[in-house]
Amino acid sequence: MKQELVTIHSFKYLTPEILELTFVSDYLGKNALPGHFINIRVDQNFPLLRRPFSIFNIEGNKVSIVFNVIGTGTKILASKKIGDAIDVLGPCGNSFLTFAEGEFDTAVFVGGGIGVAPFPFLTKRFNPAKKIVTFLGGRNKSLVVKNGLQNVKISTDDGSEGFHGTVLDLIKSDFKKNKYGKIRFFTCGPLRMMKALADFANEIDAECYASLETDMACGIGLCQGCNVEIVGGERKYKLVCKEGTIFETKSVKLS
Amino acid sequence: MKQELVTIHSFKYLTPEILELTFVSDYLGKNALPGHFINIRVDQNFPLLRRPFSIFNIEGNKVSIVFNVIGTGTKILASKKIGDAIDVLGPCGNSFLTFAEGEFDTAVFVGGGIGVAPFPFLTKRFNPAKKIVTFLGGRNKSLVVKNGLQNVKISTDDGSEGFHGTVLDLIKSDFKKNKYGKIRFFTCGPLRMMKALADFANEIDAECYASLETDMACGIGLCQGCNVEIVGGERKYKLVCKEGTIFETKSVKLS
Amino acid sequence: MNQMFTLRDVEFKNRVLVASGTFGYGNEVLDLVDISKLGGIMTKSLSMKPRDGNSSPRITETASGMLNSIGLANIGVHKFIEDKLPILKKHDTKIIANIAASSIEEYCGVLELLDVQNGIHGFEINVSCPNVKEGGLNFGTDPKQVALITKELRKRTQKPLIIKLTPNVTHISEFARAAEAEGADAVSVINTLIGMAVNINTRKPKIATTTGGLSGPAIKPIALAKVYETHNAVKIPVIGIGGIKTWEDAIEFFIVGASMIQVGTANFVDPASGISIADGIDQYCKNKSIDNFDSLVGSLQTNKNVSIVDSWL
Amino acid sequence: MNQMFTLRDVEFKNRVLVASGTFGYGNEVLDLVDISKLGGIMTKSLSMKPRDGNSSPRITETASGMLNSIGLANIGVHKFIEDKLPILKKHDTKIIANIAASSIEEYCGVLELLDVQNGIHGFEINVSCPNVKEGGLNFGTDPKQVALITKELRKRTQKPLIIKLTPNVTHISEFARAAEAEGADAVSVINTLIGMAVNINTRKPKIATTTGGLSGPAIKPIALAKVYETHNAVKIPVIGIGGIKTWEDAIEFFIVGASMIQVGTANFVDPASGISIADGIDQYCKNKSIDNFDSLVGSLQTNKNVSIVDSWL
Ligand SMILES: Cc1cc2nc3c(=O)[nH]c(=O)nc-3n(C[C@H](O)[C@H](O)[C@H](O)COP(=O)(O)OP(=O)(O)OC[C@H]3O[C@@H](n4cnc5c(N)ncnc54)[C@H](O)[C@@H]3O)c2cc1C
Ligand SMILES: Cc1cc2nc3c(=O)[nH]c(=O)nc-3n(C[C@H](O)[C@H](O)[C@H](O)COP(=O)(O)OP(=O)(O)OC[C@H]3O[C@@H](n4cnc5c(N)ncnc54)[C@H](O)[C@@H]3O)c2cc1C
Ligand SMILES: Cc1cc2nc3c(=O)[nH]c(=O)nc-3n(C[C@H](O)[C@H](O)[C@H](O)COP(=O)(O)O)c2cc1C
Ligand SMILES: Cc1cc2nc3c(=O)[nH]c(=O)nc-3n(C[C@H](O)[C@H](O)[C@H](O)COP(=O)(O)O)c2cc1C
Ligand code: FES
Ligand code: FES
Repeated sequence: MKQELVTIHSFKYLTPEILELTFVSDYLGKNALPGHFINIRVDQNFPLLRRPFSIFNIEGNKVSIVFNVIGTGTKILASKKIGDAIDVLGPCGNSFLTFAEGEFDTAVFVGGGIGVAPFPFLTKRFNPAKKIVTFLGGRNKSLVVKNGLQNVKISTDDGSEGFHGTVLDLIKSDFKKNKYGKIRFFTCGPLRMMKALADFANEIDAECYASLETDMACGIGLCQGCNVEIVGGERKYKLVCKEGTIFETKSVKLS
Repeated sequence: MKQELVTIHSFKYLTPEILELTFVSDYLGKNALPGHFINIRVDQNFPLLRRPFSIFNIEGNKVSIVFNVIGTGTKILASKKIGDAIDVLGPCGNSFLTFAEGEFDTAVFVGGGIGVAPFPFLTKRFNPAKKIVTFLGGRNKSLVVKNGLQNVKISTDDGSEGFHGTVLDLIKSDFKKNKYGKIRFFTCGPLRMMKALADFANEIDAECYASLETDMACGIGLCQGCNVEIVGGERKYKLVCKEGTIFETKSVKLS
Repeated sequence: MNQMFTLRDVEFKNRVLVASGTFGYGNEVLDLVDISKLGGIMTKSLSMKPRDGNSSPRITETASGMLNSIGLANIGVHKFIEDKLPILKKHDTKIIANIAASSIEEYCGVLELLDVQNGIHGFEINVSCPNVKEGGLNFGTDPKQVALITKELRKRTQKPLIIKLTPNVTHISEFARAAEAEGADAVSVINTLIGMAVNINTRKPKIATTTGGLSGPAIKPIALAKVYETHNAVKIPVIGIGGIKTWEDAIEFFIVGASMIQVGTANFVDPASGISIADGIDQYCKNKSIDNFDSLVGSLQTNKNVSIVDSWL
Repeated sequence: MNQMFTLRDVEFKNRVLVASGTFGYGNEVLDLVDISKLGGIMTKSLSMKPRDGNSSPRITETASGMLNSIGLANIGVHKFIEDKLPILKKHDTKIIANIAASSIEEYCGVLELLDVQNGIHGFEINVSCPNVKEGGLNFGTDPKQVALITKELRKRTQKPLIIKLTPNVTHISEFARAAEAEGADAVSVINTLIGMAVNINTRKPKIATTTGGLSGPAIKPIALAKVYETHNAVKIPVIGIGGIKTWEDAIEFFIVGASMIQVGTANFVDPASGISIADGIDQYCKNKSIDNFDSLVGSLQTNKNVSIVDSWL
């Protein structure tokens, strides 16, 4: 883990609402893994705290994130210029790859909204022996990012693209048609979606690994602000930023 | 007085350190007078308070200010782009023109550093029957702005341009050489400079009008934070933002 | 939905007031703000004699806030009645006279002079004042003094009597209860927090009086907690103040128990913010289809399975 | 110039400490920060038994600040001694054990276990804790309890004993005097201020425990005023805490009377900020040719012709 000033290399709108920000970092280029996040200080004064972003893609020393403007921090980030320096701390958290080995044939990636962020990079680095299917859900088409993914199936709440409904309904109907052998879920997105998916995974008893999101003050285990309640174990909580962000859904209370 | 969102028309570096920001406002173009200031909200969140700036020039509906980056607010202002909207409140304060009539032959403008700001616009609108001489003092040449002024004489603390020394020494030596008839001083700049000038004005018993600067929370008479102690009168203080910023130096305690 | 609120017989057209000392005397902004769109105006604190106020500098900016030490500079109650009230009267809004004093007698005297003025709709009492008899000890930090002030003033007016409390105490609820017990119609929470700032080059305080009152968005979380504590302690309405800059801020205050709110420091940045806040509140209520405003007041959904013992550790 | 400071026989190499609960157990940041460049580390508050802490959410951001309600989650004193202390010991900095407890017996028990550890250089006592015997009433808001805790702990250690005071009281100086009278070597000022924030869509508090502790730049002016009040009330050193993010902030605290300072929330944004602050302090002293640090401490140049009565009105 390292704190460094990196230079912004480029901006690119992947959809009318979702922006990809690429910066240059030899260190992260070498050391960041799929599922890791970085913590960005968007301004010296305001907002006070860093903002966490999943690593979307890495090519050599070009590292990128994707985001949509939802508040103060993302607004400031979107207003930066190419060549500007930003203060980045990372890589933080654990990696999906830790859970990519073992007894399954098909890795099913399930991304909700901006929760798609970690999957292109995961697709790139995933165990080639495994088959990959990707399900994406979004409120509407301008919130769906398909770049760098494999076998993408899309659902939107308003039907503006792909299946009209929730991503889980899409998955269920798709699973009736197609056979993927033994599957394992990897998901990131809204809590409600991940909880529904986790329940479905239990029904069909597949393992499910979810990248959780909480408010974070530090992102590196200093503040203990990012607790998630765990199932069993002698401790009641774990830290999302350090012991996660990725947990097997069976092991945590999603609520 | 009006609060309006105006559009930035252009930026121009008048010296390596001093930036002119021009924006479009029909209202200020018509109603602002020399010596007035405007109060700019540089950001929605941080810093909290507006920043006051003297009106540097007006051409039709093009209104400009000049500033150098000294802190948070001016840094943000300097980072704005052409076409950006800024929230401007003004015109605030009184005008030098109120004191431009009466028994004198020559108006002597004395600007210290960025305190030159109001004088180009004042020069443009000043009573043509009067002669104008302008003395400028700065720490070094990159802090001296000559644009739009008449009969400019310059002093710098480091001698990098014009007379090597304080603007007051320059004035004194100049007055030995040249005769201006009955003079009246108009000044804006560091308090120490204005105080020295006021004392000199008393010696040669000339009237002296100074634009004062204090920290301001509102700039329009709401907070009473900008008090200056006055000489005589039944009240002890006046408000710089509303009853000034321009006072006859005899009437206020400069300290 | 309408935001109307009644205190005694006085009807405020909406829940947004402007805070004392942050709106001049109301006349300064007439060309910028249509004050008839405000629920009411709390005047600058008025004392019997004019007060020059403190020496300069009186204000300084801090992170998301500001410090002030104006020293209750004001033109005095007589001049206010002569020069300012006639102007304010013309506008269709409620004028609440805020009173500051250094003795109980002075509080009573100023109130009596104003009580007979029909342009004055009520009183807000600033108890964050030095009690000269007690060597400058602050009235606002002694529940007995707050009770006594309330009692004496209650005797002297039938108009709404609002006690404005200082947050610089251990349990603000004690003070609210004291005011309630003596017949106050409402309490205003909060006044400024004691703070200071230093110029590291001159080693002088950034305001002349060394310490000053902290206000602005920085204090909003503290103000919300004080309003919440007060709302849970008394039955009379609480008027929420502290760092309110947007309508979202105002809604937070209503949810924790404020019946009305005041906008202070935000007026310096946007003198019309009170009006946009009132509009925003309307919109919020429409969108959430809240048609009885009181169902919003104090509607905080606390986490039941948390014992108060654990709170804020 | 050197910043060395001595408390009892313990020599801190500089005036910058990291605040309890904002630096983990010190081991989390070893690859980011050379902790041997810090004057010292205040550990996360340690209790006798491990504490799970409060439910989630525990933190939320506010204007130039944050609220937290971690609930003193910690691994317990035993596990700290086994797992963490051995790592911290290896580094050339001072380790001050911060202790939290819900009874005086627990305070004493935890201190005794740590007092015999040679890696522990001193103690900071977090008195902002609910006194279970008194139905959860906060130790830190009762001067008698603070005196009692200090007295009992002083009997049990010869190492530096620092009492960390809460700002949520009317007169913090009372509490500092109580600690001084019972033999405390220093007081830390301030812990967090009680605050809250609300989600206006769910109407739930933004942290599970409803109220939480406010920290960060927003509270710096309040912290400075509390340090100033405390410095004027006691002779023992005051350790300044509250919103320190830059070396300029730190200098403000020294000028109002802090002998050392602690960096808290700023560590979350920049874990190495303590080190840059220490460097900045060195530079400032060089530039101002201050060669005796104590000449800076409490060197505030107040405005003589201002009566305290007028202050902060
Ligand atoms: C581990 C981790 C990885 C993340 N990766 C990404 C990513 O790759 N791309 C991305 O766009 N975002 C990501 N996020 C979320 C991102 O950090 C937040 O969207 C961001 O902090 C919002 O900051 P802001 O200042 O723009 O919004 P704020 O001004 O902080 O908040 C604006 C509004 O958005 C709401 N809000 C704030 N944070 C969140 C949140 N996390 N989720 C939902 N609503 C929120 C607030 O309640 C508020 O109403 C991630 C978060 C975590 C914890
Ligand atoms: C009536 C009036 C008219 C003004 N006109 C102009 C103008 O035309 N052009 C211009 O450049 N400036 C002008 N100023 C000053 C300008 O408003 C300040 O420079 C500005 O507020 C600094 O803001 P900042 O956020 O960049 O600096 P801050 O971050 O607020 O301060 C940064 C540093 O500068 C110091 N500082 C802050 N304000 C001042 C000040 N007023 N004078 C000296 N040091 C200060 C602070 O103490 C701090 O050390 C005027 C001020 C007033 C009151
Ligand atoms: C410059 C200034 C002057 C004030 N003067 C008064 C006053 O005269 N009487 C009073 O009761 N409160 C006064 N206050 C306190 C405000 O009314 C309000 O209680 C406080 O500022 C908190 O609200 P805010 O954060 O919205 O500003 C003053 C506040 C400021 C900033
Ligand atoms: C997340 C968090 C956890 C904290 N935990 C503790 C603690 O365990 N014990 C303690 O005495 N203080 C604790 N504090 C208070 C800090 O040590 C410090 O007193 C306070 O945050 C003010 O300083 P700051 O503004 O620099 O953060 C905590 C503060 C924060 C923000
Ligand atoms: S965010 Fe601070 S410990 Fe996880
Ligand atoms: S700056 Fe507010 S009254 Fe002058």
